[in-house]
Amino acid sequence: MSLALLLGILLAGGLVAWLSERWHKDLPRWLSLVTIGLALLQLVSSLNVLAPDSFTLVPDGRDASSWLIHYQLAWIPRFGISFELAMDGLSLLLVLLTLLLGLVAVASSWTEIDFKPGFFQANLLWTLAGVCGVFLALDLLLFFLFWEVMLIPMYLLIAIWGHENKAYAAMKFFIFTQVSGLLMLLSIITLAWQGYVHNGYYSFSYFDLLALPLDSTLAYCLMLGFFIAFVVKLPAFPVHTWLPDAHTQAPTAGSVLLAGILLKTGAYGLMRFSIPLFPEASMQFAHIAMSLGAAGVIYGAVLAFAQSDFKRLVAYSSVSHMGFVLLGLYAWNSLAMQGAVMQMLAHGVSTAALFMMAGALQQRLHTRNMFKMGGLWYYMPRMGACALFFAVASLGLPGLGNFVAEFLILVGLFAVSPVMTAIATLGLITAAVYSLWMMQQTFQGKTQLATKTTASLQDFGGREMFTMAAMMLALLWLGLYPQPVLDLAQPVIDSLQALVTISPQIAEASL
Amino acid sequence: MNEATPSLWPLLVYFFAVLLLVATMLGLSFILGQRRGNKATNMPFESGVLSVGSPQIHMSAEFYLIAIFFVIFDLETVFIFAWAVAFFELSWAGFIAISVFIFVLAVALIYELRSGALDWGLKTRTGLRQKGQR
Amino acid sequence: MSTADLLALLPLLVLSVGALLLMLQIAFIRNVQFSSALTLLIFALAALSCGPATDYAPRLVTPLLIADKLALLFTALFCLAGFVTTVLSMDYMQRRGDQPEEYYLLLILSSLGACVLAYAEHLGSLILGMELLSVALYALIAYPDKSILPLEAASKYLVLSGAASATLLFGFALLYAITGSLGFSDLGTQLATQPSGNIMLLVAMALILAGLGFKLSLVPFHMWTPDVYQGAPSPVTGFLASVAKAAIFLLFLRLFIDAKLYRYNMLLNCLALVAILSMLVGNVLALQQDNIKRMLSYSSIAHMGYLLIILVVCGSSNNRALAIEAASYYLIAYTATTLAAFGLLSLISAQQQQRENVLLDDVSGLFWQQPLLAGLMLIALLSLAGIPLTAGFVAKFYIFSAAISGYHWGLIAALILGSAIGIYYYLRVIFYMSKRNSPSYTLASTASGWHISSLSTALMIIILLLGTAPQPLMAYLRSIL
Amino acid sequence: MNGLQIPLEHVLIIASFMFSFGLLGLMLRRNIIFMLMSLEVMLNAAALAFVAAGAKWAQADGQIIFLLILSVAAAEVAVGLGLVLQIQRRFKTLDMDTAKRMRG
Amino acid sequence: MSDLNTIIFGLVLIGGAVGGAAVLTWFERRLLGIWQDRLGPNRLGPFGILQVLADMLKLLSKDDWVPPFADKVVFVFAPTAIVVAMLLGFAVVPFSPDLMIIDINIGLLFFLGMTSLAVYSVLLGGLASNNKYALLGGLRSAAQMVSYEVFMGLSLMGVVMLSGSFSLRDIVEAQSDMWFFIPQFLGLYVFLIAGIAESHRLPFDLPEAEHELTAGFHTEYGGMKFAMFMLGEYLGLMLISCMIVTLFFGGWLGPWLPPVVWFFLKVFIVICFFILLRCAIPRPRYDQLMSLGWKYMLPLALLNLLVTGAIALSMEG
Repeated sequence: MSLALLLGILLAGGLVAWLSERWHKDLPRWLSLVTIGLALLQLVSSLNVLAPDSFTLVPDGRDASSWLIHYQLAWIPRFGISFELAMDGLSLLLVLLTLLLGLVAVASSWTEIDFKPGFFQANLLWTLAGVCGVFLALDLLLFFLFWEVMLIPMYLLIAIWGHENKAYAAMKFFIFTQVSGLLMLLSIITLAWQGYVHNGYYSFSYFDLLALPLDSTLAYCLMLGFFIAFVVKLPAFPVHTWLPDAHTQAPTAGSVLLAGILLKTGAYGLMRFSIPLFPEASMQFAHIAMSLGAAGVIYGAVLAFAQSDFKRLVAYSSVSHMGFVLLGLYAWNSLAMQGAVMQMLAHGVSTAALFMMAGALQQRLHTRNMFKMGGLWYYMPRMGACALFFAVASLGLPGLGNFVAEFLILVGLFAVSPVMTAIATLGLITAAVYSLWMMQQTFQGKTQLATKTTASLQDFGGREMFTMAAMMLALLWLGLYPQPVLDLAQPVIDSLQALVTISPQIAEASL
Repeated sequence: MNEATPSLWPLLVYFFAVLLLVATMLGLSFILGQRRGNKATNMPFESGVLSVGSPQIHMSAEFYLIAIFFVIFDLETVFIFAWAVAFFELSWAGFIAISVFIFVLAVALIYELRSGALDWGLKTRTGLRQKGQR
Repeated sequence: MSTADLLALLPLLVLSVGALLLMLQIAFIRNVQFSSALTLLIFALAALSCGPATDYAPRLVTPLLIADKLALLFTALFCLAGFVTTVLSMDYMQRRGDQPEEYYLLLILSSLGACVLAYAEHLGSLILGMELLSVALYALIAYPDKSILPLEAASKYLVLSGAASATLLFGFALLYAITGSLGFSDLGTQLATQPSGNIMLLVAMALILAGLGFKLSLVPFHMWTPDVYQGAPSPVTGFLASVAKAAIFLLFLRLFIDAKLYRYNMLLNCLALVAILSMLVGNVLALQQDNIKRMLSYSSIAHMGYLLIILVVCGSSNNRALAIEAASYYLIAYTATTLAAFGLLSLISAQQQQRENVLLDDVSGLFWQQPLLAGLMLIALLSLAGIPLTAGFVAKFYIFSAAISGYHWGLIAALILGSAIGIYYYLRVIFYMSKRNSPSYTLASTASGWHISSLSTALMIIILLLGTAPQPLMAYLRSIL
Repeated sequence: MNGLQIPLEHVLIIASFMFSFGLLGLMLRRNIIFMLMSLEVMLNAAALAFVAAGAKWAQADGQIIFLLILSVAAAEVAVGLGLVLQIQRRFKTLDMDTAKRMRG
Repeated sequence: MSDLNTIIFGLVLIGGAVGGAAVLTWFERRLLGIWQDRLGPNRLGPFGILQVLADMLKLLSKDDWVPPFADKVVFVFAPTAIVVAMLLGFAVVPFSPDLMIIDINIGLLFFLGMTSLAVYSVLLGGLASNNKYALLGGLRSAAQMVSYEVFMGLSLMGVVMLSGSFSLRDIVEAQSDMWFFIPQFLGLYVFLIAGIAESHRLPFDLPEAEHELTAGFHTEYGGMKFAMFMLGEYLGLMLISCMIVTLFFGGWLGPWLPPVVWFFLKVFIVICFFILLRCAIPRPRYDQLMSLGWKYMLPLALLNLLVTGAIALSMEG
């Protein structure tokens, strides 16, 4: 119930924010903050009642009662579809990330949005609600529902408040995810039909479908359906093309949400559904998935280096970083998976910060072209310092969250495939190149800007510094004391590994 | 239909005899008729006035209306024919059914009456509002 | 005819008597407000009367009509659709300065035709229903006599729909010659004794398929659809696209099931082919349209293609129940959605005297000027695209389930491809609606009024309810099938 | 009238010819009146086939359907004639090729 | 009756009908003359009866002219159609229990069909002439005939209901108790008016409309083709009279005298009635004529059906 309340707060908050626009232009963003705060409060209070040790217990994946919170309400009994929400450590981490980045997004859009601020905040909150729903839903159809529904407010965010090429970007984003979503729907229904054939009753519940005996070819196809949907969202190498456009054209808050949390839904999906539902098929597929991940790492990094657009650069760096997640997940050992989880969190924070930076630059300079910047440190030292911090975070400086994540992934991966590890490490090096190059172009060197512009430049104000500081703290915490996070994710990973009997080495050895 | 279906031969012969008669009449007049042609013979007759314009004049819309009404009402009568011939077999049930049918027909007729569709040539239609030159 | 028989036919009787009453009213008191109010009342009564009639269902009333719960459900649906169309038309016609009392009469008659089709169990009722529906529609389409497009549309529809009827009838004549029966289920039993390779039978089926294909605007026979949809006044287009299509599809379904046409593999293959073609061609052609009405018309072709999948699924007996359930749900969802979509168009195009067209530019910025209407349009379009939380999604879910249960992967592939293309053009409209225009730009439409707002809200709620709480309807459908 | 009993097949063949001619006419003629006439021919072909089939099975159903088809045809023609009048008035021609304002 | 006898009777019937029509022209003129207190044709032969022959010779010797601006085939075909249709109509008339060319079970429908064919003659004649008067006249008469045809059929349905058959012989036999003009006086009234209008006799000869459209649809006709239109009209008059007798006045039924005599006697009286009607009633305006049909006759015919049905069923019990 508490989880449903969480979603309810976000949805209702969106509606209220929309309506409040009539009274005052500034009201929506305050309401938006209050809503997210309330949601956080609700989350914390619902966790408070749990016994402390339940966070570290290894839950039995097939037993609903062993999850932290589980809530189920019959919705469409005709097809055994229920309103089933549940939370374990993984979901908890990601929901927390979502809500925190939601706060960041609101902060980043504080002065940017003039046109219909109420509706903007409403869409933002609804996106958050959709994403939280994705992280919490355990009924496959409900999951799909949230998966699709979160796209609509996101689409509107890009289509209405986006930049010059918004129509194309919004459309591309929507169609990519939607079409892959249809494949997933097909897989879900087929899976449920198999369940019906096998059990004699319809059910879309995760627990009912988890241990379904499937024909191996069918399982492989179904797995692909899920995999494609998730990998498009992730995004992995061949299907990433929507991402640079969408990220670039979205308003700042939209980019923050997209990069910070929407991408994580793909990784979460792989981890929660694609692999556990079809373990054998996934393991057969692992080497392909890992190759895709490695390709993404390199490809994203190389393309990031070739960009002149600040946001595009960050966007391609996301492709590169999410490649690590794919590698970590399919390496399928405890270390690599921990790394993947860490990467999801750390990348969420660091990229969100970078996009916020990009938004701030765009707002001040009305351009995102890095060749037209340069020497900004002199005019905006605080901003420059922040930029530097997040740039080095993104290239994986030890002591920050990204380093921990990438290190764990590489270590885990090495046990499985040294070649992949080598390739991925190359990605780390290129990351350093483009991050520093970015710093160089924007903040160092000689400015390309007209004096009229530079004269009116404003450095980060209190609100922006506060947000940045919070994110820096988060990254530092993740980098210096990751243990609580690892502890929270560990039981989930253990339980997942218990589901899988074959390890990818065998699969790769059979190549 | 089973009892003594009548022979069709007399009808056929009769038909051809009729055709023959008509042909004879036309033929005789063709042979016997005088041939005379003067200047005005081959002009359309318009009471002595020279014909102006094409004879393909616009017909007034009433003719179309009549044509449509005929087609529709004549078909309605076909249904009544079918009932009438089996009148006693169908008894009251048939009577009620045909009453409903005729009632519907009557409503349509009343509607036509009131909307002025049956008023020939007069433009004082109670129903249709004046819509230009209709 | 016993009392129970009459009660089972109550909705049809209400509509018929209503049509007569309305006719008398027009004859004696010409008043358009009164006529429209009476029409609304008749539709409401007819829809309500489906309730008591269900107590007597299922019941074969004469060999012609079968009053089962499915028929009654759809009768109620058609009456409600008629109600909605009436409300939309009131506004539409008023803006054009027409005083269309007879328009409402025709509307009732064509709804009656649709309801008869829902009841039809025999060729006789098929002819009656189909022609009542179409003939009234010809006149409805041509009704706005001040402009040219409706006239063109009506003449085109008249000729092609007439040809379709003739084709269908000829096919039935051949079937009758083969079997000697006209009732659908009777036909089924008689056909069972026939060798399936009979040439005459094949010709008959081809003709019937072609005729129904025309009426449903399936792909090789779809040419008329965009022109007619575009030229017709928007409320009528909505009615045509929703009620007329649903009624004919329902009939097709009944024929297909009762006459056991699913036994013929060749027919199933043909249907599958037609379905795939409709899905792809409809969606691809819709992509190229700037005129929203034409776009929606092509999309309706595609939707009919989706529906045809169900008939193919009916081929195997295990999944037939699911398939029929799916078809019913889809038809209901589709009717509500289409009405909503065209409803909005009618409100937009109402302002422009001579134009039945609504171009993408006409809805530009609608979101900011008419949030309610735009919201309705948004939901309708999302529903057509099959996005979750709308009726369209549950409908598509049903089709997916049905298709998967029969393992028709080819059809599913086409369905996915079609939906994918569909998303693009639906979204394009949404994008235009959310455009920010310069302040000097004013929108064509200012249609408003409490009846429009409440109707839009009601439609919105219905579509969302069908999408979020489909269980009651699903359960009802299950219980009656 | 036993002497004049005509085999079903012959009637059906005639009906098919009528139907085909109607269809051809519908497709080839551009004059709306002739299109309507072709339509009537098609409908009548179907009606004829029904009568013939009814005779084969010695049922009255075929003839009843015939009546229904006649009514249908009448109704279509009634509306059709109304349209023709309007078309004549607006386009000053009955050629349907001129009535093509919709494209795409 | 054997086929051969029937055929011979048919040939006699044709001669008789055509001859009768010819004599009728003379008879009508004489009777009208007497009625209007003048003599009528009385020079040729006894009572001027040879006038018929003279007219015939005159018509035969007239120019067989086909207008060059006319649609020639249709122009020639039009007058023949009415003669053929009307003569065929006689095929089902039961002159006596045995004396008829064919006794089909749909005799009445056959009769209705044949009379409605006459409309082609008028319409085609008008259209083919390519003359404005002819066109207008043709259209008018077509509209008139077509309108009256609707309830001509309807008015007879009362008779069909009571006798339960379309066969004319059955209908006559059903009248052995009571002639139908008593229960069906409404039907008779409507049928009478419709019959006059169908054969466009005075007072309903609006199509010919000599006062406004010269001669209506046969403006351009002359000679034998004109005569055939006239012949058709008189044949129509006779046919309608025969039908009135058959349907409402018991056909051949009657005491003492042979059936055929009864039949012709009755027909003679009806024809006299028609002729006398001509000089008794003024001609209405065209719009009045159409109104009369649609607004009064059609409802009356429908009412007749309902009343007949109700009464007949309640008497049946």
